[in-house]
Amino acid sequence: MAEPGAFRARLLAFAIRYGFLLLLVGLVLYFSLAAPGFANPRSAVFVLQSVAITGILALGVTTTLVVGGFDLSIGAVATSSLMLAAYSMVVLEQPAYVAVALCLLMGALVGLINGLLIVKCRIPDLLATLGMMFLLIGLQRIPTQGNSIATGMTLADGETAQGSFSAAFLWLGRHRFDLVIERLVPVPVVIFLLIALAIWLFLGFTRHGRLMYAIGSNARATALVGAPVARYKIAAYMISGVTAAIGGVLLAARLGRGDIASGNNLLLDSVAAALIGFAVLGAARPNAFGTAMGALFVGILLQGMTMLNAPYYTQDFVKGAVLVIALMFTFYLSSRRGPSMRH
Amino acid sequence: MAEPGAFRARLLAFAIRYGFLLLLVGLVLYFSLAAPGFANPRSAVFVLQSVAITGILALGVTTTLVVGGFDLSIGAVATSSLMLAAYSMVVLEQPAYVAVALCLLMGALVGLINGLLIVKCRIPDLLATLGMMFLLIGLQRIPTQGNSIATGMTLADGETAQGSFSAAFLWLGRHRFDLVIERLVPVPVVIFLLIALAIWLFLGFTRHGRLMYAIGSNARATALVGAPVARYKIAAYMISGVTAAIGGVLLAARLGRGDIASGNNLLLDSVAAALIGFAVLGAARPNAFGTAMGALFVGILLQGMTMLNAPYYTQDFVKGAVLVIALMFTFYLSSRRGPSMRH
Amino acid sequence: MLALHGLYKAFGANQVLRGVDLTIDAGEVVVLMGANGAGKSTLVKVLSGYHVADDGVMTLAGNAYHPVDARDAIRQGIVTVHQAIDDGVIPDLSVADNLLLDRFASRDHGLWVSARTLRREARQVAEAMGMTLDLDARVAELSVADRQLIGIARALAHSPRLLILDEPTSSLSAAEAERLFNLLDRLREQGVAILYISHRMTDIRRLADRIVCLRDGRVSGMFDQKPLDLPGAVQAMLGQTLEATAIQPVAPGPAVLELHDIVLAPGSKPVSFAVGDGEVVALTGLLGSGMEALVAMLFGQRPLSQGSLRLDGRDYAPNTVSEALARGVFLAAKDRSVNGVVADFDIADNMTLPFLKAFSTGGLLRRSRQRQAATQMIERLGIVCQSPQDAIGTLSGGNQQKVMIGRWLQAPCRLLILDEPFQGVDIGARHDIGRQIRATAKGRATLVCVSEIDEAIEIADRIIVLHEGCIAGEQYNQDIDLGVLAAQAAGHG
Amino acid sequence: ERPAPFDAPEEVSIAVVRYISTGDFFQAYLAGVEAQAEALGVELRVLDSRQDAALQADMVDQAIALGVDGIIIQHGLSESMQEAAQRAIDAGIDVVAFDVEIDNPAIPQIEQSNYLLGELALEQAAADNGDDFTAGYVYVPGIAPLDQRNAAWEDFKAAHPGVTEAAVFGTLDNPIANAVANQARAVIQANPAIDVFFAPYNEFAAGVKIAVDEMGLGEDISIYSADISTSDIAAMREPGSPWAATVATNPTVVGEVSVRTLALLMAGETIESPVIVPPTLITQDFLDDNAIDSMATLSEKMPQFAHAEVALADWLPLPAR
Ligand SMILES: Nc1ncnc2c1ncn2[C@@H]1O[C@H](COP(=O)(O)OP(=O)(O)OP(=O)(O)O)[C@@H](O)[C@H]1O
Ligand SMILES: Nc1ncnc2c1ncn2[C@@H]1O[C@H](COP(=O)(O)OP(=O)(O)OP(=O)(O)O)[C@@H](O)[C@H]1O
Ligand SMILES: [Mg+2]
Ligand SMILES: [Mg+2]
Repeated sequence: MAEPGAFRARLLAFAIRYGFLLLLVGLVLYFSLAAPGFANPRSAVFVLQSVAITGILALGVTTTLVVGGFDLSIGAVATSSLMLAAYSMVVLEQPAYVAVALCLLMGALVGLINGLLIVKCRIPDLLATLGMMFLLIGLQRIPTQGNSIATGMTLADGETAQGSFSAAFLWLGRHRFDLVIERLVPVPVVIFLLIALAIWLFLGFTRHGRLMYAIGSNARATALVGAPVARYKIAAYMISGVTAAIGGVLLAARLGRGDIASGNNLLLDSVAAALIGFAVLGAARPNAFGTAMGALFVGILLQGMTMLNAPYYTQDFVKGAVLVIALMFTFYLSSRRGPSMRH
Repeated sequence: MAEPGAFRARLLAFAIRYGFLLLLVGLVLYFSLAAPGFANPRSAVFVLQSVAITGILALGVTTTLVVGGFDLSIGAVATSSLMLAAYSMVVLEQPAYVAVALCLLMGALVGLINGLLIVKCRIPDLLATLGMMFLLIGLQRIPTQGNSIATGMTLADGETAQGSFSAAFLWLGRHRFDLVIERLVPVPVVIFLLIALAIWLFLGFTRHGRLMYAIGSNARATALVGAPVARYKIAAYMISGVTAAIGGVLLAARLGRGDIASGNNLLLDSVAAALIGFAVLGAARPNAFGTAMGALFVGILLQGMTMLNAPYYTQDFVKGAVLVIALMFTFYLSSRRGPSMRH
Repeated sequence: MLALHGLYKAFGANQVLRGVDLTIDAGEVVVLMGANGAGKSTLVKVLSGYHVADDGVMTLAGNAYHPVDARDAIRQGIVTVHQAIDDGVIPDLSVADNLLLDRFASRDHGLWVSARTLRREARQVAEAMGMTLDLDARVAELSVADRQLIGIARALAHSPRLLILDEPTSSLSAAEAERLFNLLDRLREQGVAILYISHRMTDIRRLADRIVCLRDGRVSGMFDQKPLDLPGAVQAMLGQTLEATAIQPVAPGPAVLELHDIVLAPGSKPVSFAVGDGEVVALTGLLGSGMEALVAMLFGQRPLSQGSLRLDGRDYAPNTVSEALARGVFLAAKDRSVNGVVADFDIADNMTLPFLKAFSTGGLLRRSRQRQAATQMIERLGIVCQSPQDAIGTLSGGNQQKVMIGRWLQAPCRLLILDEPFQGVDIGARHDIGRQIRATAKGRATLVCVSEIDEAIEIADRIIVLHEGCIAGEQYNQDIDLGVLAAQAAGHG
Repeated sequence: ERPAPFDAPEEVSIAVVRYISTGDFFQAYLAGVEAQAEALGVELRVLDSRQDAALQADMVDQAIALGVDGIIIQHGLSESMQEAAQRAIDAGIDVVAFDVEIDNPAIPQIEQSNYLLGELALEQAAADNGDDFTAGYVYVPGIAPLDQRNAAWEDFKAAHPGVTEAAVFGTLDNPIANAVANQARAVIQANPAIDVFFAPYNEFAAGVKIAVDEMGLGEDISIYSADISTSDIAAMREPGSPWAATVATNPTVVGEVSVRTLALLMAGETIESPVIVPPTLITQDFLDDNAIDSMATLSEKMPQFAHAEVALADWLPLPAR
């Protein structure tokens, strides 16, 4: 009687491991058939482009999830970085590299403060980063009294801003590299893929990454083998801050304007991507590959539905439904595999 | 040498216990002096009224935090309830009590599904409720194709909606009870206080509440003393769903219209209130009294700042800053008191 | 190697270490004995850099030693296996990762983790300890014993100057413990200094070169004359002599629990026995003996595969924990930190958790009655604490264990199952608990699962030895031959 | 006979690339676009970027890739849209833009003139309350239409020195009406002198109205706003409602005009940019006098609201009404 049992167990293991990826493939096939124009390289790049910024933020959140934390401030860091980039070029009339450097610095600083609040002051992660979120949402609007930043805007002292988004900066958001087809792959996509690769390698294949996972699972035990737990936690928040700042820079470069209303959905969408990542390859824990797949999944879904002319609210609904069903599937199955998967 | 040490320990204990409440009192005193019109009974009632709905939602989140969970769907449940109430009165032409009953039922059902997803399918809380959030945001817009609901609106079949918000329903949002001053205390405030009282008693003083805290701390151990852990968890999500639905009903009754809204800010504000509650009386864990105080705190802050004509973005900033500082204070101090306080 | 002088440590008003003087030489095993709450683990945590001493001098090989954190201590060659098993393992990582965790934390390790080297090195570490685990398994899936072994194996692989082991055998079987002892022998020969903490006399007899007794935060005795004076050491650590109370087996009343043809392990012979009213039966056996399965069946956590159970003459087939409780079957589970302790609660809430209904009127809990009941139980079991409102996390391990036992002694029951009730309990407290269990045994059947035969003899009227799901021996607790029992447990009966 | 390409309309496809879609205005706009497209018999694709301006620019590229013949850009940021729009022009696609400045001579702008919207409402406020009043102003900077309406307010203040601005407040926290109601109440409490609110966005006005009602000051305070929806009509007509007037263009009409402008452009006609859809003043009295209770009856009773005499041609069929 062992045969069918073993077969079922193998089937189950297969479903847990590849279920989500199969769903993704199925989705792509379905849209390719149902939505004319879906299946072509431009469309694929388009999907990547549409998830690049969310994906970058999601990779940062993943890092904080790995050490058992959570970063609610990423959306606000990204929009702050967007405003800071615009402010430093348009109002302060700085060149592109200064603007980018300032943004990265700001992201690192916010991450450092988040980390210190959590590690030194022992404020629970959700709380510290929620506070930081409100703080940044307010802060980023103070220099311009809540106005968007664009060349020619009137400043508080009555002057008009003379600076502008430099071409080098806009290149970051708008240039496309040739790949087979001319002008195919936009810079943000390349940056997204590079960051995904870096974080995937870092978390999965270096001793630091392994220790970060250990901290997320049992911080005390990790401290007792001599790992600098506090420093790793702070590092995770700094990574998250910097990636969010990169996301903000790319957003600024794509928009060409310091728009205060942009970036509202970044937090929720990137959290969704990171959490969907749990279901990929049956990991049941935060992981960079899963996060990238999660971001891609949401991108493909929205793209496909847009091409099928589905109204915006059905997209939310389907996004939620597919998310719940995919995860039900993975987590339910892996809980059946044995007591190993804990929630 | 024991004397000064003991004194400092007592001072520390006092600061942890009453620091936040002192801050609250200080805030009230400051605004009373700085903002004309702040210190009078009507103003106090206004503050209560403005936090009633967020407060009710926050009390629901608190319940899920107690069992070690988290409910991201409350904002969406509240707006769904808002739309459902409007739909059932305006389109389906049902009386007020049917509308309210439908909303409560919907809230309970969503809570049940959340609970089942978490308990039976083992989906992590954040994930399950995030999925539910997207799902509801989409779902609530499908019946009216994304339109707000109002008497006289044109329906999909070309007819006009004839129903309207009944007076009894509007009473829920608009009636004021006499208390010393005539027409002073609005119904939502009374409902908020009643729910706060009920949840405070339930969590703090009944065996069910105690078991819920036990589940949040060690679910396995609690299961081994015979407590129906799954049922309590589901109950927590159902309480959260129902309170969010009540919040939505009160919102509908206040607005008198079925407006499209995402409820994201409701979510964030009520999460903030529940998390600030950790700092109240040095509890360092979710608790209903703290949540109510947290909601009040945010309400007083916003009311006072608005009266001082502070622009909206400084309000976000100050909200974040005060939140971070208050919590730094509490958590830092309680971590110094000894390892007994865990985060 | 290591010398301590005048070490002080207090937690708030609780002065735990009050001037500890201690030296440990290279190539020596010093056993530290002390009652629960004497301060042993606190001393260990000071040595390993987890706590900072309030006062005192420490020198390591002649140099001042003041570790700032665990990392610093490890770098200076002091490696510790902590008492709490969960402080030694990462549940969500694989066995291999866990075995090499400290190497990841060292700067000497290269940046990259290669799956192949990881596996090879982990296998070496595991084999040194004689472990045959699947290296890819997640540690969360392993038994407590395996988890404890992993923590130990990792520490031993470290070639430390001073190795500290805080109750390393609390969850190990005799065979596993023996493997550990052999390894310690080898390290001792290599000149490693070893500080060993245990409540188990077998361990102490087997390992100790010197015994140091700790009482109320001070060294209360030191024994280095061979043969070591164990009774003297016990007296020094408890401050009183411990009269060996020989058990007088009571005649069992009518059968309360009956097992009929229960299969404990797949393919093994069915088991039948009965436990009578007032009787205390100890079950003992090695890993895989089926004890765990039996407990799970009795407490409604695992369906009966075959056969039947009867309780008070009526059929008994619980499907859930609450069904078991409703029939008056109580279980004090083993592995208290996972299965028992509610860390956020105080003693009173922990103690009364199963009976909250009895402590409430009209739906509301009566705190005063909870406290009253807890205070009584604290007195009955001699739990060392300041008040029933102490957070449970501030108690020493042994005292937490007493709270867990006390939890189930508060209400009368038909069948009381105690699974490893003496885990981490000092010898004096063991007597206290044993006495309490025997004193209250009338009116119920009591089943005690212990892996130490010594412990079985201290408490039971009758001892049943299990081996691979079968009864390998059964004996009344009178004139027992320990050797025979041990042989039966090992399957050579 | 229709000009090419509308002689074979079933082979024509157009796309509307939206920046924002949540809310009645945008929903009604889309309804207008759909109705006019159907009347023309062309295929319509809706690309919705959910307030992601960068995505909106990509969606223009996507529309190009899909081979549509015309594109309507609905809202968005000029900076992010300029290049994408130029790419569409380069691909030989006709483009029109609604309420977003693209700064491209090839792209006709369709506007609902937010400045005019604000100006008309303020003129009514001055007509009702004289040149001396104390105002509360609801404004969130950084949102293009609100910024343009703000310009009207700044000019109005300069022209009416007797008008005091006692407080500026506002928020876009969701649900907006609820959050604004909380703020407005604090503002009234702190500034009892306020007798006029300028709330140039219907969600703001709804919030202020709730606050005024809750404080029982419906007789003492008047609200002037912009935009309108069915539920706003009900709110304005409540007995004792402080909501005195609003100025609005009919979003459905704007949607129709957008498609018609695009069609004219595709048919090769020259378009005078900007194409302005004139706003209409709607007072409480007018609603009461004509017993108007919905957008539908408002359209019946106010022909200039139901239909705009812009972007017309003989061959261009209008949607059935
Ligand atoms: N983190 C802490 N905070 C407060 N009190 C503590 C803490 N850790 C230990 N204690 C107290 O210090 C005393 C000594 O505890 P310790 O754990 O050192 O005992 P032990 O000798 O190891 O006992 P056991 O044999 O039970 O493990 C106990 O009274 C305990 O309650
Ligand atoms: N959940 C399970 N599913 C299948 N087989 C099991 C399960 N649990 C235990 N077994 C098998 O039952 C037998 C008895 O295992 P059990 O864990 O009960 O031993 P034990 O006596 O409790 O050991 P220990 O000394 O570690 O307490 C073993 O052969 C084991 O493989
Ligand atoms: Mg100890
Ligand atoms: Mg076992």
